[in-house]
This record gives sequence, structure tokens and C-alpha cells, in this order.
Amino acid sequence: MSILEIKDLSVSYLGDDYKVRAVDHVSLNIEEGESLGIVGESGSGKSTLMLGILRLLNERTSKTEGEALFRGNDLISMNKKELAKVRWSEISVVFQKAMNVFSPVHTIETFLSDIYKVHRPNAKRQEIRKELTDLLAMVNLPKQVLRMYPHELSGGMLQRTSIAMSLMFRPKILVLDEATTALDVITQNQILSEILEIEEKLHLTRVLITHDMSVVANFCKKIAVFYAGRLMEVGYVEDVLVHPRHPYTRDLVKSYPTFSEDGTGTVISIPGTMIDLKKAYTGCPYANRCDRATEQCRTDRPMEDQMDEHWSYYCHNPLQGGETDESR
Amino acid sequence: MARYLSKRVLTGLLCVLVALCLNFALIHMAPGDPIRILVGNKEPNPELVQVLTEKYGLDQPALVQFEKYIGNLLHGDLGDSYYTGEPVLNIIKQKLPLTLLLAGSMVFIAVIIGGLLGVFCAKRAGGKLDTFLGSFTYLFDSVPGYWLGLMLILLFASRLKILPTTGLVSIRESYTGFAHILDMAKHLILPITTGVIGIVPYYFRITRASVIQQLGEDFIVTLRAAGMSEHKIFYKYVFRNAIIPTVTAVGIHLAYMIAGSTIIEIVFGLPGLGSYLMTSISRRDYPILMGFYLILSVSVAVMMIVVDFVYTLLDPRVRHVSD
Amino acid sequence: GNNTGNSTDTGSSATAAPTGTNAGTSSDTTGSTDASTGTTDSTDNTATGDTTGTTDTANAAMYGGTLVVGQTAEPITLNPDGTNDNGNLFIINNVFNKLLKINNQSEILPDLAQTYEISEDGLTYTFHLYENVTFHDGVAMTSDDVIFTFDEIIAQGGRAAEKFNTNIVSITATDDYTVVFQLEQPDASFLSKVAYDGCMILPRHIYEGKDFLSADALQDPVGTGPFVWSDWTKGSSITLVKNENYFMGPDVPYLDKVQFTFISDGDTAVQAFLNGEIDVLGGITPTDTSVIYDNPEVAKDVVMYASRFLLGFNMNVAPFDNLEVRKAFAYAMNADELISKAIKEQGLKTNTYISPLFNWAVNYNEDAATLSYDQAKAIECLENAGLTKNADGYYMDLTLDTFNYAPFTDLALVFQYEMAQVGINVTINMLEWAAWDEKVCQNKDYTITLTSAYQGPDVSALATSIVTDQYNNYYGYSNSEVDQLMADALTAKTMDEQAAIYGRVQEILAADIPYVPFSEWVGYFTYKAYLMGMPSSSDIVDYCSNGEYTYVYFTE
Amino acid sequence: MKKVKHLIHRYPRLIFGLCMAFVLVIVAVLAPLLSPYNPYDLSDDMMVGPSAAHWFGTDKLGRDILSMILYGSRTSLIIGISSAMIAAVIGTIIGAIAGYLGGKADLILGEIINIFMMIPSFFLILIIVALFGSGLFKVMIVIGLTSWTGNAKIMRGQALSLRSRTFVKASEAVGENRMKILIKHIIPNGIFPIVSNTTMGIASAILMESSLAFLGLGDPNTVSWGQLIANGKAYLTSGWWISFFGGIAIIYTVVAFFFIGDGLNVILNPKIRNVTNV
Amino acid sequence: MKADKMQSFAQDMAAEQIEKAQEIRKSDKTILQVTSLKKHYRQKNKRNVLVRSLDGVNFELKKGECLGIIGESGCGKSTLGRVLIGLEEATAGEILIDWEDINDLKKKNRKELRRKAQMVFQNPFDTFDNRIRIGDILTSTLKLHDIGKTSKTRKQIVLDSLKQVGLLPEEDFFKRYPNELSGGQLQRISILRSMLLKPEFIVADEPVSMLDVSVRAEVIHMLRRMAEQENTAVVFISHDIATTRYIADRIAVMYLGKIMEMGTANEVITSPMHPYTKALISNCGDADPRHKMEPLKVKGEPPSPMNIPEGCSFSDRCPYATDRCRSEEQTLHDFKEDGHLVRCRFALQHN
Ligand SMILES: Nc1ncnc2c1ncn2[C@@H]1O[C@H](COP(=O)(O)OP(=O)(O)OP(=O)(O)O)[C@@H](O)[C@H]1O
Ligand SMILES: Nc1ncnc2c1ncn2[C@@H]1O[C@H](COP(=O)(O)OP(=O)(O)OP(=O)(O)O)[C@@H](O)[C@H]1O
Ligand SMILES: [Mg+2]
Ligand SMILES: [Mg+2]
Repeated sequence: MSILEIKDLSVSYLGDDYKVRAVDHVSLNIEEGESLGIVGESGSGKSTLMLGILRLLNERTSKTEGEALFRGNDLISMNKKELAKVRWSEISVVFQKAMNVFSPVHTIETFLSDIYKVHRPNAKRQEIRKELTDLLAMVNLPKQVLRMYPHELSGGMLQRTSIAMSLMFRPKILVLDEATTALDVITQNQILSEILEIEEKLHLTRVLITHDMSVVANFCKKIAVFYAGRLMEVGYVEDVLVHPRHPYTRDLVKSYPTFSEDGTGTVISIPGTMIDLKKAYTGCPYANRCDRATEQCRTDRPMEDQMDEHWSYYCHNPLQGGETDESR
Repeated sequence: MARYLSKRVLTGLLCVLVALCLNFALIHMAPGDPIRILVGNKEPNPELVQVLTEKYGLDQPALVQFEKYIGNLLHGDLGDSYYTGEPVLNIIKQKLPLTLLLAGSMVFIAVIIGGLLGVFCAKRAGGKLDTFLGSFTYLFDSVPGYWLGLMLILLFASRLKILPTTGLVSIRESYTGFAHILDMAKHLILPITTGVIGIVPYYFRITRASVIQQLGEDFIVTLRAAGMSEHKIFYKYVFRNAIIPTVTAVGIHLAYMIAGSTIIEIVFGLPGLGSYLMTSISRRDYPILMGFYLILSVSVAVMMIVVDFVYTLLDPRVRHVSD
Repeated sequence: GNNTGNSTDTGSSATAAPTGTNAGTSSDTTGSTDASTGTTDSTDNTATGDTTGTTDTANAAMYGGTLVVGQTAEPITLNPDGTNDNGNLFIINNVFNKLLKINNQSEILPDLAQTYEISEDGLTYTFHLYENVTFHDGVAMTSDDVIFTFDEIIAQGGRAAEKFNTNIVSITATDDYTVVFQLEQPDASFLSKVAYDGCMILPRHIYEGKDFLSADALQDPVGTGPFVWSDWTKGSSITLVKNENYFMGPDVPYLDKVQFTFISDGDTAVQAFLNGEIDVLGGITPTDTSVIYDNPEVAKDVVMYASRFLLGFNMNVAPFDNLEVRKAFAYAMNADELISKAIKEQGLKTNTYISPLFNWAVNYNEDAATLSYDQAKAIECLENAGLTKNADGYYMDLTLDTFNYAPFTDLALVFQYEMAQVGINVTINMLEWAAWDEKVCQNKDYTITLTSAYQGPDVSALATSIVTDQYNNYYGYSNSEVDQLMADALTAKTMDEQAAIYGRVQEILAADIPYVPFSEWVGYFTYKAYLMGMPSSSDIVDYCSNGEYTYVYFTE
Repeated sequence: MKKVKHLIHRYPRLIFGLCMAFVLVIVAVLAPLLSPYNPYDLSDDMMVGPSAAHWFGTDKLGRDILSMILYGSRTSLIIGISSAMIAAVIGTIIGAIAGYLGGKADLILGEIINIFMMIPSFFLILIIVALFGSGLFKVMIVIGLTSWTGNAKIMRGQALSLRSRTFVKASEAVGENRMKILIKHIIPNGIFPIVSNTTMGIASAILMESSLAFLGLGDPNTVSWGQLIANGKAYLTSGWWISFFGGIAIIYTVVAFFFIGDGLNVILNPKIRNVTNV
Repeated sequence: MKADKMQSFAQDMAAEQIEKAQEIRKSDKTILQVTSLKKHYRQKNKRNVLVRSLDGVNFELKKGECLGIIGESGCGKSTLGRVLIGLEEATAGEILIDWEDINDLKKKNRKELRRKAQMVFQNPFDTFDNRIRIGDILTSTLKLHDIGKTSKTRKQIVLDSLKQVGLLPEEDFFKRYPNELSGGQLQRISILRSMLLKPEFIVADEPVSMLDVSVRAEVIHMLRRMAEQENTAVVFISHDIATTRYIADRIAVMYLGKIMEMGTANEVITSPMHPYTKALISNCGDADPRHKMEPLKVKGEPPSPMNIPEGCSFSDRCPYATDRCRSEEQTLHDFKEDGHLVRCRFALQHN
């Protein structure tokens, strides 16, 4: 059963003299209990998708169209009050810059209690403290952390606290936007492993936004590949990464050096740069960099093609199974 | 913390000393002989001039004079006015309260008005109303205080005759008690209005900028994502954090306003520090000039330290750094 | 060594603003004080007789009220005989009395001395005091206090000291109410000296042994005057209350209180006056005369002083060593315009080197006048002096030093404009009094200056401006004949002799033109029309001295 | 045309301010042509109210106020621009050296900046001008010499942050000497807020000069707005127009420069405009 | 006379010796030798706390060799880079570039040092002053070092090299401003600028970590190609182990200011000996989901260089740590005598 159904969602940033289509008619199904990794280059609209769904964007300078059905209720058209109820207790987020996620002049406890009281207005002090202590324990932090200010914590501790904070109301969906990118690999792995454990306990649905393919490969079941605001390909990690259908997915995979036995395999770069989202274009945004691009790719927008129920891609000229290892 | 504070005090002292040196040098380089002013412009009695010059030590080299001044200063002696013979400290004690009252109430009112306007505009940053009010504050900024004072006098005192022109009290009535305070308040309406209009933009801008900055902080997004109401986010977080720079500004501004209200004092004939200063300049009353200057620089220095201190109380990050 | 009577008037200013209270903050500090001024009417040296200070028709309605007087400067000393201070002058005038006093028309009136006599040889002056005078603390005033006062003035170097310290042989009392002054040489101006500022009779029992020049100068004054010192709110006002035991009473004074309020800025004071916040503007003369003069609620009395506006040359520097150049300036100056535009008719055009106040001296030689306005002649003189126009069309470029307060700022502008018309480019350099004093008076580092000089109360005071190396002679003027004449004038026996000498001096000055006087200083004593008995009003002039509020009462 | 409209919409104050300043400059340049009278001429029509002959009336000496205001723009612009420039140059150099060199130089210069900041500048200017006399040139220099601290502080901050920027490090790594880096990279890249601050400084200097003139410390040989107001002060009740128009002229000019300064600031700091909120 | 002769003889002797020594050195390919290099900082507001960013680093670099340096954030990689090219002065230790002490070089001729040691920075978007055209940036670098006689020849040199690295059309790039280029292009120009001086070695501090994955390869390839072409040695700093392995000949693993392990890239990656290296590598995932990893779990967080634990600096996190590890300082040791150095006395035991 899908817990979050994104239907034809578009998000634009409106400037005085420009309009950026940061998310462009994206449809995506997220099943309950599933873990989805969203990858894509910088500026491909990963964060915007998340902010758009949670309606955290400035309504004056951005526009969100389409639907995002959380258990059948559309978040985009929902009124503020209902939305406030969904936020954090049903869907919560871990942001990238953990240092800035907490108010610098309040202690962790003050900040967390305030958030706790948003959904449990009548909670007593004792109760809150106990709850918070438990939360911190869940991410292996001592309760002393509560009395500290954000600047007194290390990056890893802050990220853990941030994760604890997002788990406060045992949400159904946890979105991690580059939550561990800034940390070194060892800590990153520690935290992700801890999340996997908690996830099982709490039956979480997890959306992991990152541009590190290896993290998705190791910690997610499904992967969605974004490019220039559009969804390129989505499916199980084993399918998409091993036998990509979309040329972009293939190229992206090939730009990562691997540890494969001798480690001598070459890596490639994709020529050219991503198109400017401020400018209007037709067809596929990857057409200008793609070696398989046809005339159609430049004019017609590719529609969804499905390999199976879980695996779909948007390409006029997709790779067939055997072409995967073909080098450019 | 203590070390940090003591360092601040030390630099503060240094600043005061340098300010004094500068002032001393300036005053003593200026043309005009205080003694000649003092003895009057009748045919000066050379003996009297001699005696007075010696009495005030003006015959000694400037460096010696300065040394002596600093020496006396360390004993809390600011010297006596050449002109009236009164101890400078007494004169300051006499004049300072009014100036402080004036500066204090101006800053106080300006903080409130400017602060509220700033918050109001920050919430609508970039909007029409914000642009309009923002432009308006520049208009306020551009109005010369003395001109505004004159126009207010012209309108409210000369034409409408609803407020007094000048002075601090109605001389004729010699009120006492509460009536006296009311009377004083009435006299201060125009001067304070003039002053407030001049400094409101300052607080408006500080508040607006810091509220906008706070609104852009990532943790605000967190709070929104957590479902907290905008209202609560604003008052509990944005406002609390945005107030810090404003508080800082108040302290230092207050110190500067001691000098800043000079023109207002002059226009409205208020017997404060500033207007007395003008008189003392033309009298070449060195001890007064030095004394006033000292008060000014000390209060700025003290305010800077106080503000630093308050800052550390308000912002744990600074506390951390300064430990 | 014969310089008796040659002494300048103490506290008089030969420079700077003509009234101490006129020119705003700046001029106060100059110490120039000549708002009240007396000239001896030397033709009349008999007593004016017994005048009672009471009006004929005193009634109850006249009593009471608080008079609020505006004043720009605050006192710096409260000893009336101490150092020079125009801030205390009008205030102290109402707390103390002198032996004689000077009224608004520069006439000498009796004060504590009911009558006086002068010996035939002019060397003995005998004063007979009122017998019912007590100081405010209840102690009786006697000749002892008078002797003490004059002794102290001389001993401590009070403001009037120089008038008395050379010519007085002795001061003695024949009884409690008779004082005799013995002079070394006759001095026609002696009475005016006694009647002038700085000769207030002080209580011996209070001032004895005190250093009244500095240390004790600020003690609360105790005098014999119509009002009793009450309190001083520093920076704001001084209050005097009625002296119930005034020796001219019991009818006077009428007022309960007089409050002097300090408004350092003259314009603000005028506003306050118009708003009814103060009753008497007094010596604060508004720049904007129209608001005062056409106002039916305001009364004003003319007061004329021996203060003169003039243009001074530095005769030691070229081209002002050249008479033709000085003449050119004299021709180029339009006194009428200067008076109408810059000083707003608060002046009286003059063309003599002696103030018209001393008309007996002026009249002797009426031909000796300054040059009258004539641009063509001015240009001619410039050409005569051998000057030619430069590229900008000017004969010369020079800097005028003057003061940075009214009316000099405006005078300078009008002057600048007038000079430009005859091809003289004037740059104005406005200075504070202190800086001006250093530059012009002490260092003589200037070319021309616009200033005003007090040449009173006696005509002999002219000497300080024109005798070689005298203090106020910053023109660098030196004429041995003038030096001799001025010395002679002091010892001349009769008025006619003196007049003849001064006539000759005027003649020489008119020919040499060391400076160009163009206007007398005319002041207006301004007050609300509902006040009667102001010291400047003509009906009480016979018994009220300048700045004295004994006879003032409210009509509403 | 559309572009102009767009610019106005985007930077309303900047465009507005530039237009106002443009008019002002035109007025200053063409003052002799535009003025109906010579402002130094004393006519016999003294204290005439606004009328057909004298639009803004005349003052106590019979000078035409409109002409004085037109000519006064020259004084204001000269004083404002020159002193702001002096302040900009001093501030930029001191600030850049302190911020970029750091270490002892920063310690000393930083403390000097602090000390000068602590001295209330209006007060200092007042003392200097009152004591030493008031020529246009003197006032200009004094204002310039006392108001550089703001620039220095800004420039120091800029230099401090630029110092750690990669392109500065890279220039060092390539072998450029520090003096050259200071001139080639630090100052040009850090100058923008100084430009905006200097524009504001012009406004402040004009205000400052007018305040001095009001206190009787102006240069009597030139027409200036502050003096005009001071002159009118005594005639407030009978000749309001004397002070009134001078004040309006000052406000107009100062607002123009404040608007430009603010506009430049907005361009520099677009973040201020596009902040997220609800 | 005699003394003179003696002296000149001594001089001749000395000259001879120096010549000989130089010959020996010239034949040796080592162009960079670093001995017990230390760099300590004082915290800005806590002056009594010492930050030991580099705490005794030794290695040498041969001509044309590429040494990769990996390690967690804050271990001192960038500090090492800055000290190596003389942007900062070392607290202690010696850096010999081409057998000349870096400090002498600096004193003698700063520019020459710059010509020998160059750096490529992490953030290509900030490496150039946006107000100056690419062409001017590059030609002014040449001018600074007196390469090319006239401005025309300098321009030609720049155009040629732009063409060589594939920034085509080169005339177009010459005229562009930095903000008109993509990160990959900028980083290539950054490398190009360094290589224009034909340095002996180049320090590349995370040259690709700010770039999109899709353009990283071209930058890495270019760096490698140019280095090979000019026989320039490279110190490649990164925390991306896979990339480092891809480019480096040898890899040094740093932890808290010390090198923990150093050896050929393949050796270090495929058979790491130090527990820390093991942890680091095992935690690095592969983009291929078929290669599932088995991460070595390590306790705690990296301690800060402000309080480095006694003994082995990794002892507090090491799963194998013994009491000896916590008290005894470890040294880099070549246990297998194959040039694979490890700072752990138990290295062989764990394998
Ligand atoms: N406030 C904004 N105004 C205008 N454009 C914006 C704004 N925020 C983001 N964009 C643009 O929207 C596009 C998508 O941005 P987004 O932050 O969602 O990308 P991302 O995939 O999260 O990138 P990254 O990996 O760098 O986080 C980018 O082209 C970006 O430039
Ligand atoms: N100027 C400095 N003053 C004080 N401490 C410094 C300074 N520069 C670096 N450090 C400290 O030295 C340590 C090493 O820093 P360095 O930048 O070399 O690490 P790094 O390995 O490059 O890290 P990263 O992977 O994050 O770039 C850090 O703890 C850092 O805080
Ligand atoms: Mg993002
Ligand atoms: Mg680094």
C-alpha cells in the first residue's frame, strides 16, 4: 500500500524576472515501510521536492502544483491546521546542516521541548524530559546533551540529535535530506546503521536524499534518479544500478570509481553541463549530454515507461538489458 | 570571562586615554586664550593675567599640564571651571541629568517605535508596505534635527500655541511635585519628538534586518516543519534572537546620544550638557571641555563593555568563545 | 604719569558686541558688558535733589505678581563688585544699591546717598547717606560699609578698582551717615565712576576677610536693594523676592518676585517672549524686529549706548598705510544700507569720531565728519592709490575678520556686497571672540575688521582706541599730536577747553581715518505692554536706575 | 522601456534616488542659468514672502531664496562628495590593511579604529571647527577625517573574509605579493559596501555641514542651506519661508543619497529581499 | 699568503663536496622530503589550548609520483597541504624541496618557491576573482614569473594550453569571466594555472569534492595527464578513498596529524594493516549494490586535535586496543619490508 503518492507534482521558484522549474511534473509512489533513495546531481530538485511536499517553501516566491497524497489526503491543498498535524507527527525531516537546525541561543532541551509541546500541548515537564532522554538514548546519546547548546556539540552528535528530534512522534515517514553528507564515512555509516535498526522497530518509511550513490546502494531498497527537476528512473536498487534503462543512470553510475577487485576500471565524465532551469526547453533535459539522444528527445517530453510495477523510466531511447556495460 | 572582561576594560581605558590626549591636544592648539576671556576685554591687567595663568598652570609646557591633569583625574578631580570656578564635576552633575533624561527618553521611545515598525516590515519584507515604510524612514533620517525642531516650534508653539517653545519648566508657575513633572513632560514633548524622529530609522533598520536574518535561519524551517505556529515561532524564537543586536545598539547609542542631543538642546533652549558645551567652547574653558569629553568617552567605553557583557548573557555562543 | 581719568571704564568693551545680552551665547563669554552705561552729565554737578521713590497714586491693584525676565547669560559670580560679569549685572542691580545710580538716559541719580556735595577745588566729595537703610539680614547700613566697600574694591582689585586706585587720597566717615572722599586731582568723571557698575555697597559684616574675587564670589548676596536673593536653579533661573523693608518703601517694590530665566539663544528667547513665557526681553534684542515692533502687546523703550560700529584698518600693513585706500573704503561704505539691512534699524547713522551722546564735545567742530557714501569717489581713490584691476576685475582681494554672531555676520555680508561694487573682493573670516581677540587685538594679524567699540562712559575713553600703543588701538594708529591732545583733555579745567581739544582730535581723525565709524548702537528695552514702571520708561526716569525693577507693576 | 519599468519595480529606491540626484547635479551645474537672481545680491526687497517675483521669497538681506537654494546645491554637493571621498579612501586603506595583513597590524589598526569610533564625531567636528574656524575646505577635511571609521570597519570585515577566500589564497600560492593582492583583489572585491556606505556618507556629510552652518560655523562666503536655515531661525514667526525651503532642499538631497546607498546595498545583498517567510 | 691559500683550498674542497652531493641528489628522483613535520595552532579565543594539526609527518615524494592522502575530516590533510607549499610555516620539522629547505627558498626567492610548489584548491568556484577574465588571470601568472617575453607570446602560451586541456574554443574561454564557467571547467583552469609554472610538485586539496560526480572524472584525468606529461609529482588530498585509489600511486592514511599507514595504493586499499585504515575502507561503500560491504565498527567519534589521546592516537576507538597501545607511542614501521609502513605494532597480528 502506498503511503505517499506524489502525482504530477511541480514546484517553481518565482523570481522577479525568472521562473525556475525546480521540480517538473514528478510522479512517485512510496510504499509503506519501504526505503527510497533519491539521487541526482546538485540542483536537480531533490530538496525542493521534499520542501514542496511539506509546504515549507515561501508561498510568495514559489509555487507548488499537483498532488501529494499522504494516506489519501492531499498535502498540497490541505489547510494549515491539518497540515500542522501531519507535520512531524506523521512526516518528519532531518536536514543537512545540523548545526543550523537548532536555535543557537537555546539549549537542546528547550528547543526539543518546544517542539514536543506543539503536538502534546499538555505534556508535563517530567514527562517531556523522560521522553527526550529516551529519544536521545535511541540514537546513542547521553542525556547530558539536553543541557547543552548546539555549539557545544560535535557535528555527529548534532546530526544524531537532529535525527532523534525527527523521531519524536514516531512518524510514518522520515525524510533525510543529505543528513549524513557532511560527516566522515565512519560516522556516516554508524548513523545510517542505527537508523536502519530504529526503522525496523518503528516501521518507518524512509526517504533518503543524497548524491552519493554508494549510500543508496547500501542503505536503500529503491532508488529514484533525478535530473534537472525531473524523475529519470525509479526502481529497486539491484535493478536500476545494475541494469539501468535510462542513459543518465548509466552515465551516473559510471562516473563513480569502484572498488571492484583490481580497481583499475575507468571512470567517465558526462560531457557538458546541466541545462539552465530558468530557460524553457522541450523534450528531455538530458538530451544535450546524452549519447543516445535522437531528434525526438529534443522535442518531445518522454513519458513514463514501466519495466514492471516497481521499475519505470522516462526515456525515448532506453537501454536494453545487454547494453548496460557498453562503454562510451 | 573575567580575563576577557578585564581585557575589555583595559582597551576601554586605553581608548579613553587616547581620546583625552586628542582632545587635550586639540583644545590647546586652538587659538584663543582662556585667561584673556576670563579677565574680560577691558585693558587687561597684566599682573592679573600673569597670576591667573600661573594659577591654572597655563604657563607650563602642555605635556606637564596634561600630566597634571591626568594626575588629578586619578584622584577623581576633574579640575575647576576657569570661568565660574566651580568644580567641573559639579557642573556635570548639574547638566548631565537633563541630557540623560532627554537622550534616555528619546532612545527609549525610538526603540519601541522603530522596533515595532521594523518587526512589522520584516514580516512583509520586499512588499509594497515595507518599501514604503522603509523609504519613509530614510525621509526621517534626512530631516535635519534643528530644522525639524524649528518647524515644530513654528507650528505647535508659535502658531497653534498648544505647546511651550523652550526651556524645561514654566518659569512663571513654579510648579512642584507631580504638576512639575507634568509641566516638564509638556516642555519635553517637542524636543523628544524631534530627537525620536531622528533616531527611529536607526532602530527600524537594525530590527528589520535582524528579524529578516532570523527568519532566514534554518532552524526556523525546522520549527515550521515540526508544525509550530508562525505566531509562536515568531515570538519565541525570531524575536528573542533578533532582539540581541537591538539591545546592543541601545547601549552604545545611549552613550553617543549624550553628545547627539546637543543641537536639540540648543534649539529648544534646554540647559543640558550639550548646550553648555557650546558655551564652554567659546569660553575656552579647558577643564569643562576636558571633563565633558571625559564623560563622553568614558560612557561610550563603559557602554561598550556593558553591551559586551549583556551580549554574553544573551548569546551563549559568545559566552562560549569568551570563556 | 598723569593718567587720572584716563582709565578706561571698567568692564567696558571697546570691542565685540555692544550689549552683553544681545549677541547670544558667544558674546556673553567675551566679558563685554556695557548694557547699562552711564555718562556723566558734566555740566551739572549739583545734586539732583531729594527724590522719593514713591509714585503718587499707589493702589492695591498694583501689588503682587512675578516678573519673568529673560536673559541670555547666567551669572558666573554673585559679587557685584568682584570680577567683570555681565551675567549678574541686571540681577544684582536689584539686590544691592550704590551711592549714586545712573538712569536710562545716562543721568546720575541719588541712591544710598541722599545728597552729596563737591568742594570748590573739586577734590572733596561728601556723601550723605539715608539713615533708614538695612541690609537684607536686618543689619543697618552705615558709612562703615561704604568705606569697607571702596577699600575692598581697591585692595582686592574689583571690577572698578582701576578707577579709584590712583586718584583717591582717603575715604573717611564723619559720622555713621556721612562719607568723605578726598581726591588727589580733580576728576570731572568721578561721580559717574561712583555711579557706575562695580560700586555696590557691600555689608562689611559679611564680606570682611573674604576673597570676593574668586573663592567667595558665589555666596548668596546680601544687599540693601529692593529685592532679596532667594534661589538659583543652576542653568535655569534665579529668583528674587520682594524686600519688605526697602529703604525707599514701604510702597515699593510692587512685585512679589522677580525671576531671571536664562535662555542662551536669543531667538528662542524672543519666541518665549512672544508666547508669553517671559515678560521682559530686556536687553535681548531680536534680530527680527518686525515681530516685536509692530506688536501692540509689546512696549519698547529706546536705549542708546556709546557703543559704535566701525570698520578698522590695520594701518601697519599695505595698502592700508595709504590714506587713499582708507578713504576709498570710507567712501564705499553705505551706512544707511548697513543699518537698514544688517542691523535692522537698531542703529543710528553716525559721521563723527566722538559719540553723539557726548554732543557737547561733538558739536564743537561739526565739519570734522567722516566721508559720506560715494562709489565714484571710492573708485577714484583706489585709482589714486595706484591700484589696478586684476583679471577678476578687482582692485584688491582681502580678508575681513569679524565675529561669528549677529549682527556682525550680516554686517559683513552687506559690507562684502558693497565693497564688491567698487571692485574690492572681500573674503569674510568669521571668528569667535577669543580667536578674534588673539588674531586682531594681540597679534594684529589682520587687514580690516568689522567690530564695535565702547567709547564711554566718559568721552576720554576714546583715548584707548587712538592713542599710540593703547590697548584698543589695534589699528596701529600713531599721531603724536593726538596723543598730546588726549592727555591735555584730561587736565583741562573747563568743558569748553575740553570741547576745543576734542574738536581738534576729531578733525585729525577725520583726516587720518584710522577707522570708519558708521553707526551708534541703539538698543530697545522690550517688555510686555501690560507692564508699567519699567526702568526704561520715561515717566520714572527721574528716580529709577537702569535695570531696576523697584517700580514695575502689572496692569493686568 | 519594459526594462526601465522592471528596474523601477526591482530597485525602486535606487532608481528614485538616482533620478533625484541627477536633477540635483543638473541644478548644481546649471545654477547660474536657472537662478532668477544672483544669490549674493542684496536687493531692497527684504523679507518678502513667496511671490511671483520671488518664488521662495527673500531673506533679511533681500537675497532671493530660490537662487540661494539653487546655488546652495553646489556647496552641499562639494562638501558631501569630497568629505565622503576622503572618508572612503582613508577607511578603505586602513580597513583593508588591517583586515588583510592581520596580526599586529590588525591589532594596532583595529584598536585605532575602535578609538576613533568611540569619539562622537559630530562633537569632535564641532570642537575642531569652532576652535579653528570654518572654511568650506576646512569643514570638508574635518568631516572626512572624522568619518572614515565606518568604512574602515566595513573594509576590515570585508578584507578579513576575503583573506580566507580561495582566490586570495590561490593568488598567494601563485606568488603574487601581498601589496599587489591588496590592490588587485582585496580592495576591488571588498569595495562594494564601501561604495554604498560612501553614498550614505555623502548624505551624512551634507547633514553635518548644514548642522555646523546652523550653529554659526559655516563658511559665510558661500551660500549654504544650513546657513539659510540658521538665518531664518530668528525670523521664524515673520518669515517662515526662509528656513522652510532650505530644510526641504536638504531633505531632498539627503534622501536622494540615502536612497542610492540603500539601493546599492540591496543589489549587494539580495538576500534581504528574498527571505523566506509566510 | 699561506692562510689565503689554505682558505681557497678549503673553499675548493667545499665546492667539490657540494657538487658531489648535488650530483648524488640529482640522480636521486626525490623532489620532496618531509621530516617530522609539525604544525600547531593556538585557538583564537582560547590561547592556552594547542591544536596539534600536524604532529610529526614524514614522507618523501619522487618525481612524477602521485601520493594520495586520505583521512577523516579534521585530521590535518589541508594543513599539510598548506605547509607543504609554504603558505604557512611549519612549527617544527623540515621540508626539503629539491634538497633545498623550504624556508631558505622562501627567504631567497619567494617566486622560485612558487614555481616549484603549486596548489589546486578545493572550491573551484572561489579560486578565481570573478572580476578578472580567465585569460588575464593566466597571462598575469606567466608575467609574474617572467615566462614569455611579450604579452603576445604569453597569450599564445595560454591559448595553446587551453586548447591542450580541451577548453575549446580556446579564444572564447580566454575572454570569459570565471562566473561564466562550470565547476569542472574552473577546476581544470585552476590546474592549468598551476601547471603553467611547471612545478616540481603540486598539492591538490580535494580538487573534486565540490564537483558533481558526473564531471569529476574529466578533472582527475586531466590532472593525471598533465602531471605525467611534465613529470610533476602530485599530493592528492581527499577523503574519497575510491577516487584516491583511482589516481594515486601511493596512499598515506592520516589520523590526528599523523600518518598511520602508507604504501602503494593497491596494497593499502586491498590489504590494509592498520585497524584505522581497515575501518575507513570497510566503511566506504561501493555504488554497485552487488558489492555489499562488511563495515568494521569503530567506537566513538574522532577526537579533536586539541586533546590527542596518549599512546597510539587511535587507541581510544580501536577495537583491538590494549593497555600498551594506550600508553606507548607507536612508530611507522615497515613490517613486511615492502615499503608498506604502518603505525601499529600489532599490525601483523590482526591479519
Ligand atoms: N529560493 C530559490 N530561488 C530560486 N531558485 C532556487 C531556489 N532554491 C533552489 N533553487 C533552484 O532550484 C533548483 C533545485 O534546487 P534544489 O535545492 O532542490 O536541488 P538539490 O537537488 O537539492 O541540490 P543539492 O544537491 O545541491 O542540494 C536548482 O536549480 C536551484 O538553483
Ligand atoms: N588557522 C587555524 N587555527 C586553528 N586551528 C586550525 C587552523 N587551521 C586548521 N586548524 C585545525 O586543525 C585541524 C586540521 O584541519 P585541516 O583543515 O587540516 O583538516 P582536514 O583534514 O583538511 O579536514 P577536512 O577534511 O574537513 O578538510 C582541525 O581540527 C582544524 O580545526
Ligand atoms: Mg539539496
Ligand atoms: Mg581540508
